[in-house]
Amino acid sequence: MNQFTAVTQQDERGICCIDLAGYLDAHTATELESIINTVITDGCRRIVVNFADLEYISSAGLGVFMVFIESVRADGGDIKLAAMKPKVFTVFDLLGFPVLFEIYPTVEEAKQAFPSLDA
Amino acid sequence: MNQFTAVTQQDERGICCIDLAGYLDAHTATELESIINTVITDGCRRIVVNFADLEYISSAGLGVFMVFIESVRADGGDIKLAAMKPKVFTVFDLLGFPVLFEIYPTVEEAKQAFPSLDA
Amino acid sequence: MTSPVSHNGIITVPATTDHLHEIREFLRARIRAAGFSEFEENGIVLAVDEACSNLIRHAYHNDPTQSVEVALVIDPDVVTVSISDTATPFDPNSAQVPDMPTYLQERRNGGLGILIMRRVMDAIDYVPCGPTTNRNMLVLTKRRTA
Amino acid sequence: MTSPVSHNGIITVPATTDHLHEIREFLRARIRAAGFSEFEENGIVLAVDEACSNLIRHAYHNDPTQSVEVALVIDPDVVTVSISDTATPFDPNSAQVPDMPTYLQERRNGGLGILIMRRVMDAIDYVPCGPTTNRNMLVLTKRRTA
Ligand SMILES: Nc1ncnc2c1ncn2[C@@H]1O[C@H](COP(=O)(O)OP(=O)(O)O)[C@@H](O)[C@H]1O
Ligand SMILES: Nc1ncnc2c1ncn2[C@@H]1O[C@H](COP(=O)(O)OP(=O)(O)O)[C@@H](O)[C@H]1O
Repeated sequence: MNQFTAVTQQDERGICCIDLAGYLDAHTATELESIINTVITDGCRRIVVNFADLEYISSAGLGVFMVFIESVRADGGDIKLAAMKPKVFTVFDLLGFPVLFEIYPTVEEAKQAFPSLDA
Repeated sequence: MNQFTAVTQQDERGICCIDLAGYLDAHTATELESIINTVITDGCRRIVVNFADLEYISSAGLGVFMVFIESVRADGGDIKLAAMKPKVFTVFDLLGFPVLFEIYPTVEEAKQAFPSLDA
Repeated sequence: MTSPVSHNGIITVPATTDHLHEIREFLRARIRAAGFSEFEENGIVLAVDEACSNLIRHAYHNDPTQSVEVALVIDPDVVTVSISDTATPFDPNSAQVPDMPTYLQERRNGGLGILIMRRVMDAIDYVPCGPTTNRNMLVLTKRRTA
Repeated sequence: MTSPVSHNGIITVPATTDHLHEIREFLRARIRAAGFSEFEENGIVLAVDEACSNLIRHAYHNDPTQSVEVALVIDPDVVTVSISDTATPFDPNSAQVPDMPTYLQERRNGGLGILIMRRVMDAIDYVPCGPTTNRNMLVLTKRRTA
């Protein structure tokens, strides 16, 4: 069974969108960590994570975003989160993560929130 | 640790009194069964069981008395029970055993309840 | 959020009748410390003793290489005892219990343990082993009366 | 006296993270069937997942020869999940949990599982192994809110 998938695509504005699906727990978190790591190594600093098909997240999943947020922002980029199901948002909310992460209702809104590159 | 003891003594009227002490459960019930068996094999049919120092009884203990009551009574004798702590009586009572067994407050009363031999 | 004093615990004993005493003492001390009445304590201890006696005698045939595990969880108003084993499943709820007047009249013997469990406890739930585990679990529940 | 439909059960899995999913699904189906809210269900499942993740990662280091046992007992108004293991005892009640504002400000990482357990559950009780058993038991309790 495929418990978790993360698929990355870059748009014409240089924003990498990572579509999550399934269950993000202590088992699958390492997978996401290596995917985000690849995205960053490939030079992207404008990252949107699409949670639309994510059914579950535990603290191991939360931890993945903490690993990268500091350095991505230091480079002038961001990791913006989008389209969470309420049950997933609840976990972020439980620990106050919305203070640190920008969370948008849709992927489109998250993308729009990045300043245009030619600004 | 000695969980259970049963000590037998016969009085001048031919009544065997078995003094129980400790815990009568699925482990120790076989011990009591063999002791009562010996008493009966030795010819006694007037048996008083002294519960004064018995702290506990489970269904395995109740079963021991059921094993012998029929044949002892068929021979004109009885197994009378005496001096139960309330917590032990509760177990007899839970299943309606007082209907079948005579239960006396004291060993003396149980002994008195046997008809005199010369009657 | 955390319970300041816990009376919960597990006891694991070899599947022989000489260990029944330990199970009873284990339960007694904890149920008493949790403030249940002596009457409730005696009832729970008796019911668990009957259940474990059955496991040891009928399922494990006094095999010291097997073991019986008894887990006690005491909530403010309910005591839950979960007895688990890896023997052939046997659901005491499916057993026929004797009609006591007839039983006593006919001077029958044995076959009272399950009846005692039912009379004493508020709920008896049996979960046989299955795809998720090789352990059977018998859950005995008793609510605080006072 | 007997519960007509039981949602109790045990699941035993090897101590590797790929089995966490099975534990969650096991709990979900039963808690839902017992009529608890989706919110309560999600909370309990998350807390147990955190506890089992900790056992598997910190105590067993993903050793597939070890196992984690999760026993679920659902009473009318309380769900009790007992997680047992034979690893080195570790009481999550004794752990320091982070202050979240500081944590987030300093961009720390990890160390949130026990905090989640505490926030979600009503009681966390830990009983280390001892003279009566070689198993540690972590008892997580959640009362029905509605
Ligand atoms: N754990 C068990 N495994 C197999 N059979 C059992 C088990 N528990 C009970 N039984 C069966 O149910 C019967 C009734 O049990 P019980 O009422 O406790 O009385 P007793 O143990 O005195 O016979 C037993 O005689 C036995 O045949
Ligand atoms: N079962 C356990 N055995 C040993 N150590 C543990 C156990 N559970 C937790 N710990 C310790 O407590 C720390 C905090 O745990 P937790 O809050 O769940 O966060 P995390 O697991 O992400 O580190 C862990 O990093 C670990 O050092």
